Amino acid sequence: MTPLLSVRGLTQRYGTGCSACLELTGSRRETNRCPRCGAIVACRQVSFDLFPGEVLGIVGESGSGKSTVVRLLHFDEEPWAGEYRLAAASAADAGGGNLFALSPFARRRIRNEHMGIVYQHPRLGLRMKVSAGGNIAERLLMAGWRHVGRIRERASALLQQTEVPLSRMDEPPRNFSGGMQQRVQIAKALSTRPAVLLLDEVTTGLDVSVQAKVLDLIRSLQRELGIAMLVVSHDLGVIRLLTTRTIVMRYGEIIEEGLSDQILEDPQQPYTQLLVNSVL
Amino acid sequence: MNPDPLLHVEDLAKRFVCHMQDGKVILGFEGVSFRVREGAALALTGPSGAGKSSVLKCIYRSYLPVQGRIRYRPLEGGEIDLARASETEVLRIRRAEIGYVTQFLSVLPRVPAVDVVAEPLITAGAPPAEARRRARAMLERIGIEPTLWEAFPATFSGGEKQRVNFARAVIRPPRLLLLDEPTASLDRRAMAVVIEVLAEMKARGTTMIAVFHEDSLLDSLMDERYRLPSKEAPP
Amino acid sequence: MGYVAVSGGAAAIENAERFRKLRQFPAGIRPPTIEEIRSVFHLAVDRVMGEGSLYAPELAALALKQAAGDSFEAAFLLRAYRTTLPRRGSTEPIDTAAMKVLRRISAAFKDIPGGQILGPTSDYTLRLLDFDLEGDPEVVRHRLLRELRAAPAQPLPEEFPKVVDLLRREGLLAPARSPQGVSEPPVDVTREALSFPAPRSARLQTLARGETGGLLALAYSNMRGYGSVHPVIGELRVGTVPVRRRRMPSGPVETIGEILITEAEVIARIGDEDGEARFRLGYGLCFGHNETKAIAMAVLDRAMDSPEPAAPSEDEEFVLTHVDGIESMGFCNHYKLPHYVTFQSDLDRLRAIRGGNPKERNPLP
Amino acid sequence: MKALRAQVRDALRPGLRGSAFEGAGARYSWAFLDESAKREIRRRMLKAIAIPGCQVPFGSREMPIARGWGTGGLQLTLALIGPGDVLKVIDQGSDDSVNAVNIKKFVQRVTGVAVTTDTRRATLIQTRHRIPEERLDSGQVLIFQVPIPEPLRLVEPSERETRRMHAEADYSRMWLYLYEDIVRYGEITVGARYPVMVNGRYLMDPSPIPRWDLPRLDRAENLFLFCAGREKRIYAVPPHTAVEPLSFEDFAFRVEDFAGRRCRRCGSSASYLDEVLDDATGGRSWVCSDTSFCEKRRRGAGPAEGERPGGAA
Repeated sequence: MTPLLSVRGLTQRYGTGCSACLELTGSRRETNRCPRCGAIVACRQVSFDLFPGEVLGIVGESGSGKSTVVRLLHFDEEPWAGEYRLAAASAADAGGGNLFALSPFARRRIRNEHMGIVYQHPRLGLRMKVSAGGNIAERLLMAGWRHVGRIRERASALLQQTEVPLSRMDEPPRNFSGGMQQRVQIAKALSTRPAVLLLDEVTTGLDVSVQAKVLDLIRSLQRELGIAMLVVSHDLGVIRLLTTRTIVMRYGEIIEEGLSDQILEDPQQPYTQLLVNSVL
Repeated sequence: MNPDPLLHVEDLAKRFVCHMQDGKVILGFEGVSFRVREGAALALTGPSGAGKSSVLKCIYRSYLPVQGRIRYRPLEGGEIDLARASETEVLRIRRAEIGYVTQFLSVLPRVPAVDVVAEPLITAGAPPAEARRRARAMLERIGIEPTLWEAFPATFSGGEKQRVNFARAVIRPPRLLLLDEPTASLDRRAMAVVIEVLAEMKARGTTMIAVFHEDSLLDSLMDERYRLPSKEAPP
Repeated sequence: MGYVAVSGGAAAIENAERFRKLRQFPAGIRPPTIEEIRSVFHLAVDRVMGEGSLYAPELAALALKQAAGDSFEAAFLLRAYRTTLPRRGSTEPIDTAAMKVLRRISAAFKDIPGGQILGPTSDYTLRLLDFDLEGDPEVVRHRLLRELRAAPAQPLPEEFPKVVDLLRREGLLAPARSPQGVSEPPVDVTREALSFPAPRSARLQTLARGETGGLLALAYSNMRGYGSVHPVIGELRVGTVPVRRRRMPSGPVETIGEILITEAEVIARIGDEDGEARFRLGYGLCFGHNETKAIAMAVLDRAMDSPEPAAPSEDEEFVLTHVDGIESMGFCNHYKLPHYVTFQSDLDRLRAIRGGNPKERNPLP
Repeated sequence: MKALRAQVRDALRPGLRGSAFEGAGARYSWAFLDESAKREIRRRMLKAIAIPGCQVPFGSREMPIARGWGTGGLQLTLALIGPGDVLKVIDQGSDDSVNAVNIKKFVQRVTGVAVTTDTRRATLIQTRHRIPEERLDSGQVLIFQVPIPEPLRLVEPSERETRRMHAEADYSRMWLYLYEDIVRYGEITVGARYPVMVNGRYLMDPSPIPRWDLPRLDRAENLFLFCAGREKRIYAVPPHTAVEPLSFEDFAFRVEDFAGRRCRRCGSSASYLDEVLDDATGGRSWVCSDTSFCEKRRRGAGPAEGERPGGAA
């Protein structure tokens, strides 16, 4: 099977950096800060594939580099090194090449067309002062939609699908509860029928009952749309519920990967065992 | 029929390294070897703690074996070692060919019983209405009260949960079914229904590897038995 | 008199200018000479030189006279003159350690090598109207000189060590965020449009040309709480420095004159973002004697180095695009120009949407 | 040798010979700007013409008129003008507006060129807020004074960010602004300064001209130059370049509606009209914004009717 998304050697470093950064950081050194120059190696040599229709989890504590990986895949920042391919984008835009080598213009188009993202903080993914419908419209407008009526039809359908009352379509999300903001964010992310959905700690910070609803929504959308997802979370409950395969990250490195049930039932690495045994 | 076994387990071993207990090693089992013909039913036996469930989990790859091979012949031909195959391959085989019933309910929260049971059919492409119809029929057959069909299994009794679990695993008969004490908390009547359903599946060609709580069940359903070797004392 | 007569606009403009100018020649009054303005209103002259970004005291005094004392207008006149002057080259960097000090204080240390030199300042006086100024200037002048001579005098040293050098030697000062070698030719913001992040030379130039009140307002907002700089004035000095240049790239350095400047070095702690708490310097330097401007400039320079800009004064683009007095004054006043074509267009839209319930006229799905 | 130098100098200053400038302001260069400034501005203009609609930064000189009063347009005029040019300056369509008069007077003083109010006769037209009603031809250049060159300023204050948006042709936020406008008011409410796409690539601020004038920018015969002095940007629409106002398929771009109105002076019903309030009666009447056009029609010398812009409602 051809992977939908494939990442090789993804490495990100913040700070001046020196030649010893990679040598002196990582899981073995138990740090991501280079002791020589103070640079942070946020992720290092991260490689994985995401297959069509698959839900892949990335688990790790804060500072493990998992959110950096998502930001890099969403082109929110430039990587220090690495290759990134997207099957959906290869024919149309990228000629099968490394997406990181493309112009920001080309990357923006690929992102808009093929990727959706849901951030932990709705304010990162939504314009709080623009109507909920407008938030969805923005992606459609970027994709060249120029018919207000059709844009609103699509936005309504998405809001319905994500269980946001249509009566609130023309209201700005800043008036909404956290859970509803998250649902608008999901609707926005899905608007252009992306091939990949990136979910970055989407339930962190929500009330437990709201968390459950958001997770149920994501699960049912996944089943209906068969969309491939990358789920980043520190919460093993989220991983258990949503994912089939899981990557464990620590100090910027992948330390273990496997089927999600295997990671949860038979973790191999000391850190993963600690993580699994720490679940309340 | 293909003379080769559907599943050939060779010298399989599982050990757990507990890093949180200073690397203490716990033996799951070792030296396990057996074959299962296509369409046959094999019972795993041995004293409690012999590692019967662990063997099933290794075949399903919920556990990573440390040694040995699990040779499986997929429908599409060829052979795959489930002990070493990539996760993606295992997932593909799991989805298409292998079912697994445990005694513990690990299904999704906040999903009505009927949808829990219907899901494998929907995933396989059945229209949702048709899938639910068949799910209700299955729930009825295994004796779940119609009032519970739209309720969440998390609130069910142990026996009810187990039956929902069972229904979900068999609604779309897999090629290979792994059964880990599927009748452990069932009453006589429910147990009889489960056995009946399994017998039907077996008649239609499903291969089974099972761990049963009660020996009496083995004779009626199982073709062969494999007794796990006794463990040596850990070092 | 309307803005637009079908004809006669030209005549109206000319008469308005005559009317304005007439008020500068009031009956029976001898207006002050340029020299008088230059010496008596020397702080105003300094301010105009700074904001006009041309060190030319006579021309600044002339501009002040022409502008009837309006410092915005005077700086504008000086700038419009400056723009026509040829560029003959740039001078060597000025070494303020070699300043002939008129005034020099530090708020960071009580005793500083070389001592605190108060110099001419109104900082410690009561702001009471001084009726001496109505009297005979010669009499007051002699009295002041006599009193000054009675005070015990110490000869001033030629040079004073820089206070911040003491901190630097101790490793307490963080290095500049964007190090720019002195060999790099400085940007000329009057010849090149600003882009962001701005080179340090462009930043300091823009601030040095900034309008004193504008700089002060932004710097004050930061000090008061919309920002996080808690400044300590490491050293403030006012004095004259030699201006030197090379005629040829490899030729000798020649002194071509001397200018009066104010320099402020403000110290403020930065967070532990690099793992180590240190001080970082904010730097201000402007033409003439203008302490408010130099300090405000230094505070803003430091504020703009905030790692995560939150307040307006910490946003480099915000600060540098809004502190220029000539630009902001021009834009503010351009609203006096007629806008009736655009207003008509806006009226058209407003009437269109007020023409009925819009949701009914254009039902949205 | 000395004669040669003078000859070279004269060649660089094409207008110096025989101009009325001599003696008018002897301490300033011909056309006020020094030659290196003119050269630089012309180079930036060429770049702007080569990338239609793209804002090109330049070292905007400080002028003897205030920032915001046309220093951008004036710099382009001064950098382009030669002794053979005929200059027209308008403000709000009027040749006699105080600011237009002031600018015209200054250019005349530093160059001595001929000036005109007749749109057809002018070779260079500097304008604020209008495009003349009469169609311009390939020999004419229209120079706009621009207050805010950045069309995205409406949705994003930071220049750093808007530059990125232009580079990536990321204009969805502008479209979103228009969408929200429709959601809120049932109409796009942008009056003047309506954003346009140039050559299908750059979003451009056409300066605060009414929507009425936008169709004249599209595939015109003449060159349009835009300059913001305070903001230090030059941009251009070369001849025959597509200029399209942003619009939705179901919410079309509309020009100002003067249905049923006529100019009370020349009777035109197809020109941009100013609304005039009458002191005595409190009533209102309408007059042409383009004074030259109106005057010509009244003399019977001009076009019979204005050319109604395309897309008029």
